[in-house]
Parts: sequence; structure tokens; C-alpha cells
Amino acid sequence: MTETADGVEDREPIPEGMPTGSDRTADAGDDPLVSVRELTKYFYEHDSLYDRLLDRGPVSIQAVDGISFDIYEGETLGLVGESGCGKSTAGETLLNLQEATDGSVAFDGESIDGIDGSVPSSTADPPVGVKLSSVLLAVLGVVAVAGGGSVVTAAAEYPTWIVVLGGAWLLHGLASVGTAYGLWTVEAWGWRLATGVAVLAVALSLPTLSVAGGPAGVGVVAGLGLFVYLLVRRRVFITPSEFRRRTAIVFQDPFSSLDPRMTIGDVVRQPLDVHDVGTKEERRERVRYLIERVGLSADQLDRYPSEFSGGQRQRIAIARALALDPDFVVLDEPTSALDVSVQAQVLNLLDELQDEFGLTYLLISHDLSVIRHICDRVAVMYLGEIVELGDAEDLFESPRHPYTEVLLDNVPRAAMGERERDIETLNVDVPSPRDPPSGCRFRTRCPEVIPPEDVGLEQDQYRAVTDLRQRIEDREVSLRTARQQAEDRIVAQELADRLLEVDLPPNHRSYVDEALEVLAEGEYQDAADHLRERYESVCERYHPHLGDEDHPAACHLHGPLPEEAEEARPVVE
Amino acid sequence: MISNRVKSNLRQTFRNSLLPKVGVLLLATIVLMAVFAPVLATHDPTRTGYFHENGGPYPPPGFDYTTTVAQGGEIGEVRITATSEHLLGTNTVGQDVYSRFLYGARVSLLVGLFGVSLALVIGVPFGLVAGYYGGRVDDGLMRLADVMLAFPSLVLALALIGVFGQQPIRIPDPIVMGSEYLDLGIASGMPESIPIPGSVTVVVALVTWVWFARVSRGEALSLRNEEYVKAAKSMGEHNGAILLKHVLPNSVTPIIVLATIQIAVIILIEASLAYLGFSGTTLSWGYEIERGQDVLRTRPWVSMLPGIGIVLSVISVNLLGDWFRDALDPNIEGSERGA
Amino acid sequence: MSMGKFLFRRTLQGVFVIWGVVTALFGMRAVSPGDPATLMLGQGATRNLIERVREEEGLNEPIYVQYFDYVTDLLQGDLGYSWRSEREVEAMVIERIPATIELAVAATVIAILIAIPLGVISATRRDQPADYGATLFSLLGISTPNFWLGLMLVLVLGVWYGIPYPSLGISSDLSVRFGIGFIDLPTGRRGAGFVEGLMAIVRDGSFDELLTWLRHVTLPAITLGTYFTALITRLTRSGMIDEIGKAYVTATEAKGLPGVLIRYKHVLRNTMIPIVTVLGLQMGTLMGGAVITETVFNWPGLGLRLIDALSIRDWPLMQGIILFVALMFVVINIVVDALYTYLDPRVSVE
Amino acid sequence: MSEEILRISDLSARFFTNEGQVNAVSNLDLTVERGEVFGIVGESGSGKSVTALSIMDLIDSPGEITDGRIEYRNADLAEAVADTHPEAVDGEFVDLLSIPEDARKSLRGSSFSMIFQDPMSSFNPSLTVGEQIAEAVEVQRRATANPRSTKARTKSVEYSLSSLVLSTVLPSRRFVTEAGRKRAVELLDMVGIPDPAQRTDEYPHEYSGGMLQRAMIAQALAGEPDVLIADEPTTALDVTIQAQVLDILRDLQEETGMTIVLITHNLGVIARMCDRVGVMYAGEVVERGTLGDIFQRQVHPYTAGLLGSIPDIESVGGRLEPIEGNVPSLLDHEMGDRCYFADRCPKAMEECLDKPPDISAEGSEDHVAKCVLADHPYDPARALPDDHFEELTVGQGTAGEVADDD
Repeated sequence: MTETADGVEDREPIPEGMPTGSDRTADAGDDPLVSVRELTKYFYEHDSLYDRLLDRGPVSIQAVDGISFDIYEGETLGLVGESGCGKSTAGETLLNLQEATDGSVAFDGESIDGIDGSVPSSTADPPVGVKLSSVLLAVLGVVAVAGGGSVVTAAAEYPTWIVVLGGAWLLHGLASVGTAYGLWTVEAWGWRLATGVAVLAVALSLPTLSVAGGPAGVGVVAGLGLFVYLLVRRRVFITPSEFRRRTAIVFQDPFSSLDPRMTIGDVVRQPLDVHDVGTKEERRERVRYLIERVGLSADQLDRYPSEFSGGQRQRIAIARALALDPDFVVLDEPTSALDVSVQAQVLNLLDELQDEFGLTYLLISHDLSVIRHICDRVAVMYLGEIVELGDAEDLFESPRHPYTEVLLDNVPRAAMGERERDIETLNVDVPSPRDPPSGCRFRTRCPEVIPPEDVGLEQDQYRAVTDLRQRIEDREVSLRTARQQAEDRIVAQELADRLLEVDLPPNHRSYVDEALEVLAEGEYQDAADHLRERYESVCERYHPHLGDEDHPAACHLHGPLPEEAEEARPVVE
Repeated sequence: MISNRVKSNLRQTFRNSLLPKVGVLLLATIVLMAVFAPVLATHDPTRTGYFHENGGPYPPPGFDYTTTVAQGGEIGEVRITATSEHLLGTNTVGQDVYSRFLYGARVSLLVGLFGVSLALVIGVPFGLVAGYYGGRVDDGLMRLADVMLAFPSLVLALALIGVFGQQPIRIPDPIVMGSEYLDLGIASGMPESIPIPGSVTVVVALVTWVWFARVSRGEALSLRNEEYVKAAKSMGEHNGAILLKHVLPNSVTPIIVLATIQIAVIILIEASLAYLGFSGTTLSWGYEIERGQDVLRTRPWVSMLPGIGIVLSVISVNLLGDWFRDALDPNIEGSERGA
Repeated sequence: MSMGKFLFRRTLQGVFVIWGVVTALFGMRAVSPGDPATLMLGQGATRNLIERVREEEGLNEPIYVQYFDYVTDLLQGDLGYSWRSEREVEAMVIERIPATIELAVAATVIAILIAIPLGVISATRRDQPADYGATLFSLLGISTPNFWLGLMLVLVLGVWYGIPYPSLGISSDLSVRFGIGFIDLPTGRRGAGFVEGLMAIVRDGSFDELLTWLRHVTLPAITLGTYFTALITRLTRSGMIDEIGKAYVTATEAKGLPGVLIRYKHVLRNTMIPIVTVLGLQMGTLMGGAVITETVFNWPGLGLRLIDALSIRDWPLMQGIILFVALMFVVINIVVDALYTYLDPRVSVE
Repeated sequence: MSEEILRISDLSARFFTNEGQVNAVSNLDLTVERGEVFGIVGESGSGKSVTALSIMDLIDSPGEITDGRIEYRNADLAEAVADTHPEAVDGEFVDLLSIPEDARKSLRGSSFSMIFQDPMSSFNPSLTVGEQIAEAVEVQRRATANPRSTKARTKSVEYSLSSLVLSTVLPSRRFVTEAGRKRAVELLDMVGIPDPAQRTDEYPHEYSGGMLQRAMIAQALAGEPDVLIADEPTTALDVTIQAQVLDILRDLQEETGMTIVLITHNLGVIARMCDRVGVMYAGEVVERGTLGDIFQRQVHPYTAGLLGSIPDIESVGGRLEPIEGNVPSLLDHEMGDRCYFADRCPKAMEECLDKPPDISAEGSEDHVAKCVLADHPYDPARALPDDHFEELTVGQGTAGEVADDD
């Protein structure tokens, strides 16, 4: 945020010591507003009843695989990556719009996992822990009712209350079991109800302790136990409602993010209605204010979304997100569906609103220019993992991960001289998240794979051999075609002609040929093993981790190599 | 519930093509006919014995026939001609065909309407919940649907009739004087209540609900991934409220289209059941066709007229369904617009 | 996944469906009014006899024992005995299968032969007279109840225009059922004569029998097939119109490919993919239609037998027939799915 | 190098929709030179795709080319149609809109070919990629297999229904021959698809988006076209894949010397690929010139606005300078008789309201702009008041969608 632009005057003065605004994180001791740890989201395929009968394990799609990052108050964190890298899933899981498979998210220091009301998805079995705890909950419910029942006999003043509440409690326990087994979902009221019941059970049992003795004691203990248990299990000290109030999201598609059957006034008012904020008049005022603030006319409140253009709809979506005056907003590709001129308007608007409302943003985008334009810090995602995380300035000026480098390099610049700029392109496609590569996930495309020591091949030759092995491993080589094409020549020879696109030094060539001969026999596994023996890279064996330094990159070229490979660390040209 | 855009599409399609106009006109006629059957009818449709003095039923114009009679010990041939008293003749038991035609429309339409309503009430909530929540509820629904589909609907209907029996429900007729609950008293001399095949209505709903469940499930399944549903989540709206506020209103369009088409299907099933003698009421076009079948060669009109009634009412409903689909299906609109 | 595994999976799925059907049928019988023993023995039976039969048939057992017995019997291929004729249900079902299949196949063949060309013509000459004609035809086709259609065909062709149709002369106004079909057919043959017709050709080169069969089958097949012809015409038309609007068709035009290839090799092929599925699902309707058509024409198939069984509440026979029909439906749909994977490469056998 | 191959003048295309007449393209003028990459850039609804489809003669009902000439330099064609349609011929140029439809269609594949935005939906999902490319090869093989008669040059390839039916039993009657398949493999190899011999038997869904886009390029090259029209070829692709595809297009263009008309909304892609550029707005080319003319010496405020809207990846930006307002309505009755950009233009003056401005040269003859500023400098005194268009802009939001060409 250097002062290069004209429009600075309507912005907050830039605080001292913040030349780029990007090192707010440097305020040591500042607790993050949002803290994500090992967040994981898998989707499951082949998860129907029949699949289970046929005993085929569900296939997992590892959309998000253990990402961790912090977002500090007032900053904008960018999450950038290509389509299918899991960035949008990460954003939705973070807001608990999809159930996380694993990991935790803390908002303002308080854990938010387990909030009811996430969009249910047909996942595999719930974790054993959830199952157990729900059974436990149900048992506790029974015990509490039994306790409550004896209280009834002892102190006849409260019979109806206790029986009704005990019954409700029991129902809730059953409901939780149902939820755990995916039969239905409990709304947030379930949690509230159960907590209320626990408190009431204790309150009702206590006075009768002297009268009923043992049974009432069971009631008190069970009630207290349940209450503690609920708190522990949920770890929710921030209520779901408060969390929803303090967070918001803006989606990519302005045509699907507004219900076509609601007027835009209703759309913007909806969050206020849900949380029952203010009087009718106050709500109307708030809606008018918001609509005008995002640059539309309050006269248009009665119109339907279809009467607006993409950019205008995105403004409405932004107004809706701001209705409850949230602290944290996830912006999921907010400008990707817009034309450039409109994109610029929306970006400016977001920028102004951030200062005005004191917002913290998580900006998810595939567009590196947009990311650079408004983000303070940036996380780069590849195949469900964060591969690099750093200050925007640092990351764009001196990327450390080869993927980030390629990504930055490949963006065409709208400037003269772009035709002459040399670009390094990747020639391999993104692997499937169903079966991500071992070790470093980028290794199948990486231009800087670390070859085994002393292999003596150029990077492109090494690349060719690795690609060849990859295809053999994936069974992507059709021997039938090769046999047809070979006609009277040797099949292995034909395979080499077809599959090897660079010349190899003789000793390597003969080694590869050996493997191809094995392949020609139809022994895929053996051929792949043969090649792996000599050409396996450290990138393939060990998964690189994101360090915890200032600007970490998950790459073996940087972070410390796994110990076993330490001595084998080669020099890369 | 219906958005302006949908309305304008409906208008546009109606204006631009002939078939919807024909359908609406036809359906309006049939509905009016059914509603005002007691007014329009010339005879009590249940009264039998309107025979020619020589014993045969009256033919409608153009269907005069000769029959043999014993007259004073002699056997002679008598020609029986149409009479203005019975515009469309009488049937084999001597009931007025025209009056029964009008009342038949009532039965067909009422069974269609009630049957579809019942199927909607069963199918839509089930489908929406299954599609929205997914998981085991959904799995269960789909398996149930598989089983339901393995029964041919007519065969299932027949089997269910075996279970429920053939219970007609008598509905008081407000048009007729002396009717029990609401007496508009426009007509007199007609039955004060009409029997509609009650178990058939339940059975057709049980046979067709699964289609509503399937369609609304599909809608809910796709709508739950719509961003406005996610947005509602993100502001803390509960699932139940989302189902009512967002999912249901936005699935209405395809459900309406399906309901219209299913009315046509139900009218046909009802006619078939009545034809096979399983409906429990004789006041039905299908039953009338069966009745005329045995005398098809000599008294063809008995079967012909009710058949025409069925065809016209089913066509009109189908035309309406086509109109809705053409107007409301976004795919079709998209392909017209593509540049 | 290989084709074998796919078929295994689908068969397993089918077994579950059939189990569901069996359970549903059992449940219906259990809740249906009327004492089975009484139904079995007729009104005149003594209390003692009824009680003995109840005991023998296990009707006094608790419901879950009855269910278990029923399913066990079915698993052993025992469909039980007809309550009325006391013949084995299995035999009663099997002897009626060929005739129904002959009728259904004939109807399907007629439907496909007429409907697809009609649908293509209708879609490619949109808003021209041919299209209007086809639209009107298909609208009438899906709106006409087939029993009435059958009667009207007989009336118009046979009675008014005097086109000779088997057995028209035999029936009289007073016959209980308007017998048009098989009163003049010799008894003791399988099906309605198609196999015999073929055999006669092989045996002594005579086409007479096959022609006789053809004369018998024509009207019933048209009656049963009209709805399908209309349905497929509509599906083909709207499917083609949808498909023509897709981007790949524009891309194919941009290649300069001749129109015939675009229309048939590309568009029609892709149109057929969803139609095949619909046809599989509509097999149920075909079976339902067959019940009616067989009743109208006295066609000696399963449908006629089902109606007979229903009218005298012969549950074992009814269950046997419905079970067979469900089985047919499941098998046909497995075949359709296999066909689907062949037609649409996107749907791998997974 | 500066031989013109395509001359489009005064082209107008209209769509007759339920809402009214949409002027998707209005009085469009541009020329494309042989061997260059000509870029057309614009936002959605600016008419750039309709322009491409017009050249290919792929505009379907309810759209129609209502006016103008599309002249294509092809001596053979000119000679072939000179007798029957003399009015269409101008030297070596032939006006494509005045020759019979069949002749126009015969140019598809061999003279013009096209690649589309979304490769997944532009291939038939139920035929193998190889088969579909071989079809394109076959069309050209059959066209050139005939003796070079007049007829052969102006008639599209014939293939009758009976041949199609026969081909189901007689492999020799199939449209696609073995030679065609072989060529398809070569083409796939040319665009850098690894192991093309095997890939040719795979179906589109087995390809990734980037691969399929390359396959589409291969298909477009089957007829060795003079002009390749690429309609948003990389919009549906990720950055890394986009770089691959652009690379291939560039290499192929250098190798074969074909002409490319590249349509995109991405100015980065334009900068990377193009020699000359036309900027489209509301169905018109508002400015065209060399890359330098557009990026450095632009005259039209829209061009400047477009450039100012892009966040820069090279430096941390402050505020962007977007064009205010929304994409205008292209409905005929809402367009008015003025410069269509005036309502969003920061430099709108009174004369902008008179009538749509003429195209006028600026600097070189090649650099032209449809703007009064090309002739007069900006005069703040005659500037329109800020709220001049206020009442007009409210509620015209859907306009852009009506003729959405993406």
C-alpha cells in the first residue's frame, strides 16, 4: 500500500512504521484473530451402502490436507492456487460451512469446531471418538433421567418439569447418536437445550439431596458431569451464534450467491433477521445504509437480483456480508466472475470497507495480480497443502518454492516487452487429489527436482526418466498400441521411441532400456521398480514440511532435509 | 412463490405458441363441465332404465340400429333411432350417456387433483430432506425408490387395491340443492353427493409419490451447493429455516411441472383401474368403457364417448405441462439465448 | 472396475431390490383384509377345515415366522400353490411368460422403428409441417388410454372397415369378455405362436403359421406400442434439440463436417444415451400396459393371469407374477446400464 | 508481411430476442494481415465472440449478420466464384457474405478454423479425441482429393445418409479412414501431447483441460488453415496451463506462418501474443493499432481505463483506477444515438452526445480510434456534468447479460 495511487485521500492515514502494511504480524505478542491448525477436509467417493457391502473402502479426495496458518486482526491474508488446489474448500471448512475431517480452527482464541449447522456431507463413518461420545451422552441422559426420576418420588413439587426435561434430555442424547451415525443433524438448539437441562437437573436435584439422598446425588453428579462433558466435547466458549455473527463470506459467483426469489432488501436484511438484531425500523435503516455504502441506490431495495449486473450483485453480496458488522470476512474469489473494469471497482470497494469497518480478510483467489494488490501476507496452495507462506512483498519479490516461482513467472503481464520475456512452462498436468504423489506433491511437475547423488543427468533428462516411470506406475502406457505400432520391430525399442523424448547418455540409456524390456513383458511393477532403484529422488521419499520461520516454504531445496537423506544431498545446478 | 421472471416466461411462451392456448381452453372447458355437471346434466346420471320402448338403449344421432323384438307372438325387426331426450344416447343399463360423461369428468379431475396433492405431501418433504441432508436418509430413500420403480405402477396400484379394498368416498355436491355442508343450490334433481374412488386416490398417490421425492431430492441436492444456501449457513440460519426459505421455494418450478404431468398419469391410471373393475365406483369414464366393450359392435357409442373424454382431459393437462416446461426450464431458455 | 465386477455389483443391487419387493408383497398380503384360509377354501368351508388349513399353512405362527418361512421358500424357488386352482404358481407363471414377451418385444420393436426416425425428422425440421404432425401424434399417443385405443382399433378396422381380424366373428354381444384374441387358437402351445411359426418355416417351409401369429399380434402390439412410440418420439425430439444447442456441435460445424455426420454420428448418438435410460425405467410402464392390453385382447400372457388372480384374490399367484415382473425389470435395467456404459464413455463401469 | 488477408468492413450482427433487438456487433471495421497475430480484447458483452462466429459463419438464429462485408483474400476462390458472383469479387478478395452458403461452409477448416473457450464442452464426449481430429483431417482430405474443379472449391464435402448407414456394416465406407487417423496422431504429436498414439484412442473426459485445449488446437490445424481464430483459448485454464497453451500457439504460428485472430479479455495474453490489437466496446472496435499504440499511446479513454483497471503483479498497488459504471445495454431501443462509452467516460464532452463518433486516424494510419479525442484535445470546459447519466443508468443491469458472448 505505497502511496502511488491518487485515491489515497479517502483512506485512513497509514499508521507509522508501516510502509507496506504487510508486517502487522510483526507486532509480537499479538494473538491471531483466526488460527488454523492442521485443517483437513477429505471428500469421499464410493460411500454408498453397496460399496460397504462390497467392502470397498471409500476413496478419499484430499481436498485440504493439513493446512495451518494464522490471520491477524486487520490484515488481509491471501490464499492463492490453481483450480482444484483446495483453496475454496479451505475457506468454507474454516467457517465450518463444511465439516472438517480433522484439525482445528480457533476464532479470537476460542475453538469453534463442532458448531452445529454445518452443511452436512455424506462422509464416511464419523470418527470413533464422536461415536463413543454420543453413546456416552445418551447413557448420561438415561442416568440423569433415572436420577431425576428418584427426585420425583422424593420431592413431588417438580414432577412435570423433571419428567419433561429428563425426556428432552434423553431425546437429545439419542439425537446426538443419530447425528454421529449420519442419520440426521441436530440444530444448535440441541446443544443449548442439553446444557439447559444439565443445569436444571443439578438445580432441581440439589435441594432434595437431604430428602432423597443417594438417588438425588446421582442426579446431581450426572447433571454436572454432563455439563462439563458438553463443554469439553464442544470446546465452545464462543457460541455458534456469536461466531456466525462475527464472520461472513463473499462468494465467487454473483449469480448463485443471491437467492433469486428474494428482493435485494430481503437479501441484505436476512442476517439481521436471523440474529434478531434491532427493531424493524433499525433493520431497515441499516439495510439502506449498507446498500448505499456499497454504491447502490436505496430505491432499488425492492428489486430482484436478476435485475442487476454481476458487479452490482457482488456489491449486494458484500453489503449482506457486512450487515452484522463482522470482524472477519472470507472473500472466496470475489472478483473472478467479473470483468476487469468492474473487478477494479469491487477491489477498491473492499479496500475502503476494510479500513472503515476494521475488517480482517481471507482473500481466496487464483489471480496473482489481485492477491498482490490487496494482500498483506500470502499462502500458496498446491494439491491441498500450503507450500509457501510469507509477506506479500517477500513472496512476490523472492519466491522460495519452485511452484510459486513458476506461478509468478507464468502470469502474462499486460505490458510492452511481454512478448520477449522468457517463460518456463510446466509440461505435466496436475495430478489427481485422489492419489496425490508421494513425498513432495509438486515433484511430478517441479523443474528443480533433486536427483539422487551422482546421477549425472541434466534436469531435463532426469525429468524425462522420472516422467517415464510415473507413467509406468500409473499404468498409462498401452502395450497393445505399442505392439501394434512395433510391427516387426522389438516392442521395447518402439516403447523407447515413443516414450523417451530426450537423448540419454549411453549408460543411462541401456539402464532404461532394461526397464523397458521388462515393461514389454507386461510387468509394470517390475519395470517401475527397476527405474526407481536408480532414479528415486529425495523429493519422492520425504514429504517436505512448512517450517515455522518468517517466510517458510515446503521444499527440500530450503528446509532441512530429512536426516537419512542428509548425506545424499546433491548440488543442484 | 412464483417469481416475476417465471411469470413473464409463461406469458411469453403462451403468447408465442398455439398449443398452450389450446390446452388452457380445453382444460377450462373440462373443468367448467365438471364443476357445473349438475347444471348441465339432463338426467340423474345414476338413474337406470332409460330404454326405448322396444327394450334397447337409445343411440346418439348417427348410430341408429335395428333390433329384433317379439311383438305379439311375432318376431319382427325394429329400428331404434336417436332421441332428443337423450342427446348422446343411453348405455346398456339405460343411463343417460351425456350426463354420465359430465360426471365422469368430475371423478377424473378430482382423483387427479387429490392424488397429486397427496403425492406432493408425501414426496416433496421426504425428497427435500433426503437431498439436503444426504447421508443415510438419502441412501434409504434411493433404495426405496429402486424398489418402488421395480413395480410397474399399474401393477402396484392393483396390488394395493387388493390391500385397501375398493372404498368410494362420497363427496357432497354443493351445487345441488339439499347438499349437506354448503348448499349453493344451483341445480336440483341431481345426486346430492358423488362417489369418488377413495382408495384409488390413495393408491395413485402411493404409486406416484416416489417421482416427487426423486425430483425434489435432485433439486435439494443441487440447491444445497448453491452459494446463497451456503451464505445463509454462514450467517447462522438453521437447516430447517434454510429448507423452508431457500430450498423449497427454489424447487417449486420443476415440482409444478412434474405435478402437472403426473395429473395426466393419474387420470390414466384411474381410468385403467376403473376399466379393470377395481375402482369401486361406476361413475367413471374407465368403467363406462368396460361396460360398452361387450357391445362394441352394436352399441359402439357407449365406449367411444368416455374414451374421448379421457383423451381430451389428458391432452389438456399434458399441454399445460408442456407449456410449463417450455417456459420454466432454464436449459431451453439458455439455448435460445446463446450467442 | 471390470465389466464382471460391475455386473456383480449391479446384480447385488438387484437382489436387494427384489428383496424389497418380496418384503413389500409380504407386507401387503399381511395387512390385506380377509382370512387367507377362507379365501383359499371358498365360502363353504367348515370351521374345522379352515382351522386345519391355517395350522398347515403356518398362518397361526407369529408374523415374523411367516415372513421367514416365506422368504426361505422363495429362496428355494418355491412360489407356493395357487389358492384356487391348486397348481404350482411357478408353472402357472412360466407357461404365460412367452406370450407376454412376444407382445412386449413386438411393441418395443414397433415403437423404436417408428419413433426414432420420427423424432429426428421432427427435431431437424423444427416448426415445419412434419414437426407439427409428429408433435400431434406423440401428444395423442401419450394421452390415449391403451385399452380404449385397442377397442377403437378393433371397432374402426374390424367392424366398420371389415378388415378381417381373428375371432371377430366368433364373439357375440353377449359373451362375458369381448373375446378377440385366442379363442380360435389351438391349445397346448407355448406362447402365442411365434416359436411355432418359426418352427413351421424350418420344418416345412410354410410361412402360414408365422403369418397367423403376425395377424394376431399386430393390433395388440400397436395398442401396447403406441404410448412408447409417442414417448420416444418426444424424447428424441427434445433430446436432439437440446443436443444441437451444445457447444461441441458448433465446434463440429466449425470443422466443416457434412451435416449428415453432425446430425447422426454426433447428435443422435448422444441423444440416445439418456433415452436408453428412460426406456429402461419405462419397462415398468410397458408391463403395466401389457396387463391392460392382454385383458382387452384376451392375450394369453401374464397380465391376463394377474387380473384373474387379483379378481379372486389369489395371493400366491399374484405374488408370483409380480415378483417375476420385478425380476424382469431389474434384469432389463442391468442390461440397460451395461449398454449405457457402452454408449457413454464418460460413465465408466464404476 | 503486410499483405492483408481479411478485411472486415461495416459488419453488423443483430440478435432478435424476446427482449428486443440486441446490437451485438455494430459497424465493425478491421483488417488482419497475413502471418500476424491480431488480438481482439474486450469485456463480456462487447461482441468479440460474435465477431469470431461471424467470420466462421456460425451465427445461428436468433442471430443474424445484417450488414457489412467480410472480405477474404484467396485467389483460387476469387477465380472460382468470379463467374457466378462477380459482385462478391474484388481483386483477390472475395466477400464471404455474398457467396452461397455452401461455398462459405467449404472454407471452414481449410481457410478458417476456430478454437473455443471451453475445450471440455467443445468436444463430443462420446467419441474419441482421435476420431474427432481425424474427422477434421478427413474433411480436408476429401475436399482436396477431388480434381481442382470449381465445384470442389466452393462445395462443402458431401457424405450421404446412405453411406453412413452402410458404414455400420462396411468399414470401407466409413467417413474416417486409416490415413486420417494416422494424421491425427501426427497432429497430436505436433501440439506436444505425450504418447499421441495411445492418447488418440482416449475420450475427452480422460484428458485434462490443458491437454484437451492442445488437442483442439491440433484439430484446428488439421486443414492447415490460413486463419486460426482463437476465442478465449485460455480463459478456462489455470495460469500454468495457460502459459503452456500460449507457448504452443506461438511456436505453431512461427512454424507455419498462419494468421491468428486471438480473442480474449486478458490484456496480459494480448501483450504476450499479439502484433496488433483491436479494443472492442459495446459491439464496436473503439481503438485499434499496434501493441505499442494500445499500451503506450492509447487515445480512447476506454482503452486507458481498461489498462488502469488491472492490478499490477510486479508492484504493490494502491488504488486502482477503474472505469465507473456498468457494461452498457446492447438493446437497440436503449442504446441511444451517442458515443456508447460517454456515460462511463471520465472525459465525456458535449459533442459526445451528438452521434456515435467516426473512426479517425491517430498518428499512423494504422492507429485509429472511435473517439472525438482523436481529433480534438480534451476540453474541461465542455465536460459533461457528473450526474448527466444518473437517471439512465439505474436498473439497466441485466443489459450485459442479454448478449453475453462468453
